[in-house]
Amino acid sequence: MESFVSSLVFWVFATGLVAFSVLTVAGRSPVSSAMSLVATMIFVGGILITLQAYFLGMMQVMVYAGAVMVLFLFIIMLLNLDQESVRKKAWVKALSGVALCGGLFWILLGGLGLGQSRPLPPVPQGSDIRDLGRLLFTEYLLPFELTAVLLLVAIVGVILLCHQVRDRAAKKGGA
Amino acid sequence: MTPLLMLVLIPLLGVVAIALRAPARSVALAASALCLGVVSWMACSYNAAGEFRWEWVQPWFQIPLLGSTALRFGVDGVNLPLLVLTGMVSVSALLVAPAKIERESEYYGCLLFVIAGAYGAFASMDLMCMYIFHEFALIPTFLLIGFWGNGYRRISISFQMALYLLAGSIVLLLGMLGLLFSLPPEIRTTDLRVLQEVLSSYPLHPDSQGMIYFFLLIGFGILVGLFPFHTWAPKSYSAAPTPAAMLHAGVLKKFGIYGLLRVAEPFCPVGAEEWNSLLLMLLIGNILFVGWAALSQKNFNDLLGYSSVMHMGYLFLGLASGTPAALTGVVLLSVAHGLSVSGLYAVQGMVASRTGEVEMASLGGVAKKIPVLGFLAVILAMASVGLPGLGNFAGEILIFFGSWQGLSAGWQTGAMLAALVGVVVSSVYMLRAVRAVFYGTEGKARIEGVGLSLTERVALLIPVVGLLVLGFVPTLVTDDAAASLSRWFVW
Amino acid sequence: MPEKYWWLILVLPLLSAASVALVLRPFRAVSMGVSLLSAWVSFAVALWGFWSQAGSPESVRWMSVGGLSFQFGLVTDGLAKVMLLVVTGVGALIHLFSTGYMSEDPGKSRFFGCLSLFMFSMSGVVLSDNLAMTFVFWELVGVSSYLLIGFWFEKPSASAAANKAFIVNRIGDFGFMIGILTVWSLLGSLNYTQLQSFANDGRVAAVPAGLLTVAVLGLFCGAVGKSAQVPLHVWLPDAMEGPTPVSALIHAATMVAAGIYFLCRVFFLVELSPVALSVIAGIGGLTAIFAALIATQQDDIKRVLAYSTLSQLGYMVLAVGLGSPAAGMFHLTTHAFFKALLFLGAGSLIHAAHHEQNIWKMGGLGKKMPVTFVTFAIGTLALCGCPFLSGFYSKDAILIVAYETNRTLFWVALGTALLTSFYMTRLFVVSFLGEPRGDGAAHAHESPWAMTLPLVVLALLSIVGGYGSAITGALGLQGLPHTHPMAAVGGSVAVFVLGSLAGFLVYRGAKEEKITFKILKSKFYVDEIYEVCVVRASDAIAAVVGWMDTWIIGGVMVRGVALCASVTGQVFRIMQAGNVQVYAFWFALGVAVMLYWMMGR
Amino acid sequence: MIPTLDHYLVLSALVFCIGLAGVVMRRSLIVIYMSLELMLTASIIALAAFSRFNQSLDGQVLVFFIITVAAAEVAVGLAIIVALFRQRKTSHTDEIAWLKF
Repeated sequence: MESFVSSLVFWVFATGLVAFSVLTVAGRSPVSSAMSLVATMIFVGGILITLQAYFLGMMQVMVYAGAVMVLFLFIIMLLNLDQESVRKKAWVKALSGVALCGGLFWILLGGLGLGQSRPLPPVPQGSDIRDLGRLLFTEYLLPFELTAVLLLVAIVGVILLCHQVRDRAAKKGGA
Repeated sequence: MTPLLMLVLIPLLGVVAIALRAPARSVALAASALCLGVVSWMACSYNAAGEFRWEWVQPWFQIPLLGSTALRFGVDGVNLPLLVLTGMVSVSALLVAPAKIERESEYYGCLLFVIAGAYGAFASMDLMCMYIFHEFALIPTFLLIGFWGNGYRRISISFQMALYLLAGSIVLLLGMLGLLFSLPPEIRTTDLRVLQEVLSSYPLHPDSQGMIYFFLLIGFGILVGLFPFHTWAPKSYSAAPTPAAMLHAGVLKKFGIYGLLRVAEPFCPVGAEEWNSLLLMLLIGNILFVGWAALSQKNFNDLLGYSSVMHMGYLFLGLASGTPAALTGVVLLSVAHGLSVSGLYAVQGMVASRTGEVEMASLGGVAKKIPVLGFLAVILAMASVGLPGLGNFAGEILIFFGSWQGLSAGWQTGAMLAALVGVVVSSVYMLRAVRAVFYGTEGKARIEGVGLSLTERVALLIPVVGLLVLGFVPTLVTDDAAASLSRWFVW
Repeated sequence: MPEKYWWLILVLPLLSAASVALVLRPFRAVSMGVSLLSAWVSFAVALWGFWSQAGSPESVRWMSVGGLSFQFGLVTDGLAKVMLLVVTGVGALIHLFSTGYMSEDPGKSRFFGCLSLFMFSMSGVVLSDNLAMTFVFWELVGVSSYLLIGFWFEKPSASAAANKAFIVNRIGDFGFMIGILTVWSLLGSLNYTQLQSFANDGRVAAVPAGLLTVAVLGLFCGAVGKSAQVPLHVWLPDAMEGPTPVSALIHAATMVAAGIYFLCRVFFLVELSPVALSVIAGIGGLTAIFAALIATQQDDIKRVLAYSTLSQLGYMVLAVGLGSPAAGMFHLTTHAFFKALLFLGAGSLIHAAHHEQNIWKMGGLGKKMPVTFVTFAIGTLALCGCPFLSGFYSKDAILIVAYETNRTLFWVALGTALLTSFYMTRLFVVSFLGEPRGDGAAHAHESPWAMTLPLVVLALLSIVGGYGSAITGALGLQGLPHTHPMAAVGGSVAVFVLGSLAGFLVYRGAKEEKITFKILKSKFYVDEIYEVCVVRASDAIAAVVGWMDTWIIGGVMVRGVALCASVTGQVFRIMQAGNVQVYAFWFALGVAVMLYWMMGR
Repeated sequence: MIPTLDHYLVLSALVFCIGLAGVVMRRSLIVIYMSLELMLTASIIALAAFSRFNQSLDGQVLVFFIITVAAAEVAVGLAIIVALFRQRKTSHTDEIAWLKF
């Protein structure tokens, strides 16, 4: 019985995910695509939950849906971007884009080796947040520290980019 | 400190002296005169009947695959005359070089580099060393044409020449590497003498010989101006300043012939046999096609360029037939041709500096105004046409008799007839040029600055005396050359 | 050790030429003296050589490589001695004559330098003992005639004539070299004595006839070039641009005779191929009649004499072709004397009439210049074949040989003899008798002794020349006719009388040209034909080839390579559209293709 | 229909291609960035599925790192867009083509 429920949940989340991702890509205004991206992130969190990766699910929802999308919305508002005007020869680009992605999807399907029934085994003992933390701080300590450095660099980069812009504006204003 | 190393070092020291603000022209003249002294001393004291003398080996750098490449110098009957040619032409070229010229030190520096490269190329007994010195001499010629050349298209011409010759050198390098890599690794060396002994006892595989010979032929052919690859030569010589044209047409062009004679013919005899018909066809093109193209030239400078390319046909005829007499004729004719072409370019330079005009239609009456120049120019023109009593004729007659022996097959005598027709064609265009420029009354171009200065007279006397000596006593060159060739080739 | 003295004949003129060229150029008198001295001393040595039985000195090695060796030795048999006498004798006389003729010319030292160079190369041709050396001196003679014809190089016509002479000679030498190479490859040696021994012991007969004919015709082609036979005769009339002593020395007596001398020298080869003999005889006869016809219509005194030389050379070649080199050589010797006399006479006429060369502007010079008048008369009579003069005997010998061997050529020879006496009398009558028609001729006066003395000496030689049995005996050649058939001798005398009478009657007191044949006056349009189908054609080919060289090979091939390099550059440039998305697209496409390829689908 | 590994892989491939389509087709930079995020989440799904399938936590650690990297990347990306917008007053890709050769 509970397997029926979990499969139902999976399908709901999957269809939701696909629908909203199409919406983000094809959305008219940036705000609507931002909102549909938030929904996609939430559905991905759900999918992770069905895979019994609870911590990651929560992380996904919080970091992505929360922080990243807020940043997007903030930028969209800051730059008050308008509707995207349709260019004259847009269909060429759309057609080639769709062809490319269809082809790539078809190739990926071929490569994924579907058809062998590979049921998901039950989750073994000790695969919860504690083991994840231990793994993180023992085997993957170096990458962990590197991500810290990466984030630092990102912050400095952002300040550098935006900071300069303001200086020039001030000087121009003053001159 | 063997004399050969001195030959290469003196010009380079001259460059250093020029760099240290020494008066460029006198340093260059002193250096080339000193080299000429060394070369003539070597020529007089060379009595080894074809043996190698003054050998000198200095390991240079180790290329893992190519075995030990070293600075190997050595002299025998074949490259001694070419070294003497380099000495004479370099002195007369520097005598003709103008005293006041903008950026004088770079100008004379480049000339000295060319001379050092030529000496090195002819003196070296090592495959790679020969190649490197030749490249060493090409770059300054490119600069000389580009900066101090004449004519408004000289920049594009210097580029075309440099790229063309580099392409030729690459093909040549392919041939050389093919030659080296077809040897078993343990005996793979770039020392020409060891190669010669090895290859004469057990030669390479026939079809690899064919391939190697083809690349060497086309590579050296481009450097010399073999028929379809000759278009760079007349343009770049007419655009070059006189000393550069003299050095390049007179000396550097002979490196290709020397290379074919030293490397291609002896090491791949089967290949030579295989490509013989191609070479014959190309040299017929060289003699007749370029000959008739020379007939159509309106400009005295281009005419000399085409004539020097055409005479290369005879050298190739000698190489194609491969008999002892023909090959000795090739050595003698390349020396004589070097002298006559450089002399004619010197004459052209003097006429152009006095009249500022190169088109033959508007020249004329030079012999009336400057009798000495007319007299020497007629001698040089007659020499290049092959008048007996002057060096070219002795070389040509050796080549004709030698190739008549060598080329037995029916149509090959056709190549011989084409070469003989070439003699008539060359006399037609050379005499027309002499008549247009020297005889008759003064043309549109005024001739000022009458009379040849002493340096100009000496500059012209060097090739004229050399040609007369070669004409009357050719055994100076032919005996030693024949001895060394019979030692180097396996007949 | 008397053999060594033979070398003097070569070394002296060479030294004088070299000293004039290098040192003596500014001192005109000294250079003239040196060259005169060298000419007379070598004549003395030739005379000594002729009487003494000195053998030839051993040969000097010029160059030797492997099997091929070039020696340089002297041949001193009868033929060479006679020819040497002629060359040095006439040369010395002409040196003396030119001291007078060129007295006021500024370039005099250069002239004498070139004359000495010519004497050196001509005696070299006579004395050399192998084919290669003959070729060497052959070309040297060509160059010295180029220098002498183009002596007044300011005159464009003179330099053009010099070029023409040298190039036509070069074409002849082209055939000559082919002949030498074939002889060498067939018989393996170049030395005359060796070749003679091969001919005697039948080795030459063993050679395939076709190749032997090619060899002999090649050698004959050299003679055609040098002795101006029909196809290559165009340079001789233009060579009259040179000073008159040059025309006398080179284009009458010595250089043009080199061809015939060489044919006699290699006659042992020539006679072995009957085809070649008939070709030689044919060309000789054709040249004789052809030139005689043209000579009748020429107005320039030197052109008339030039064409008459052409026709006499035709005679000699005819004689050799008919198998009697002795008659040819005999006629050559006598012809050298009276033709040199006629040319020098014409020279003194021109000198006196202030460089007037057109005979219709001369006239009445007989009274003013008695010595030239008498000597010129003797020369004309000798040339026309007046009995008891040298011309008669030598021309008669040829007529007899022709009569005995080839009847058609006999009539051709007879016709030429008729024309010869006609145009010579025309020349003589118009220029010497009647009243002076040009102002130059009006106040002409006799030339100085330096010019008239050689005329007198040559006149004596023209008279005595015919009887000199010593000359014919010394030749050592076969083929001199012994019988004297009445028809030939009678015919030649009749023709002489007829021709001179006709000439005298037509042109006595004539003011301008009576009979005009357009075709003859313009020399059968040979020059124009050559100009169009040789010179203009080769210039057209040259233009096409030159255009092809600069545009097809230089342009298409070289520029083509450069062009396709830049074209590929252009193509790839279009891909860099600058738009980020396009890059992303290409990137994704690349990934897809790679995946597709990796999975080996 | 119990969801097996294939379902997850197909899902992640689908989302990846949709993201790619967004990057290639849309003209405004912001939407391109969002589709970029989509492609990243597709990889997260696949990783999580494999970690579940192989019963090891390594996949999940990797997902953890992807999330941090994505965050840093979004920050820098948006800073660039802001700087670009201030400089050129536009955020449409086809107007940003000054690097054309």
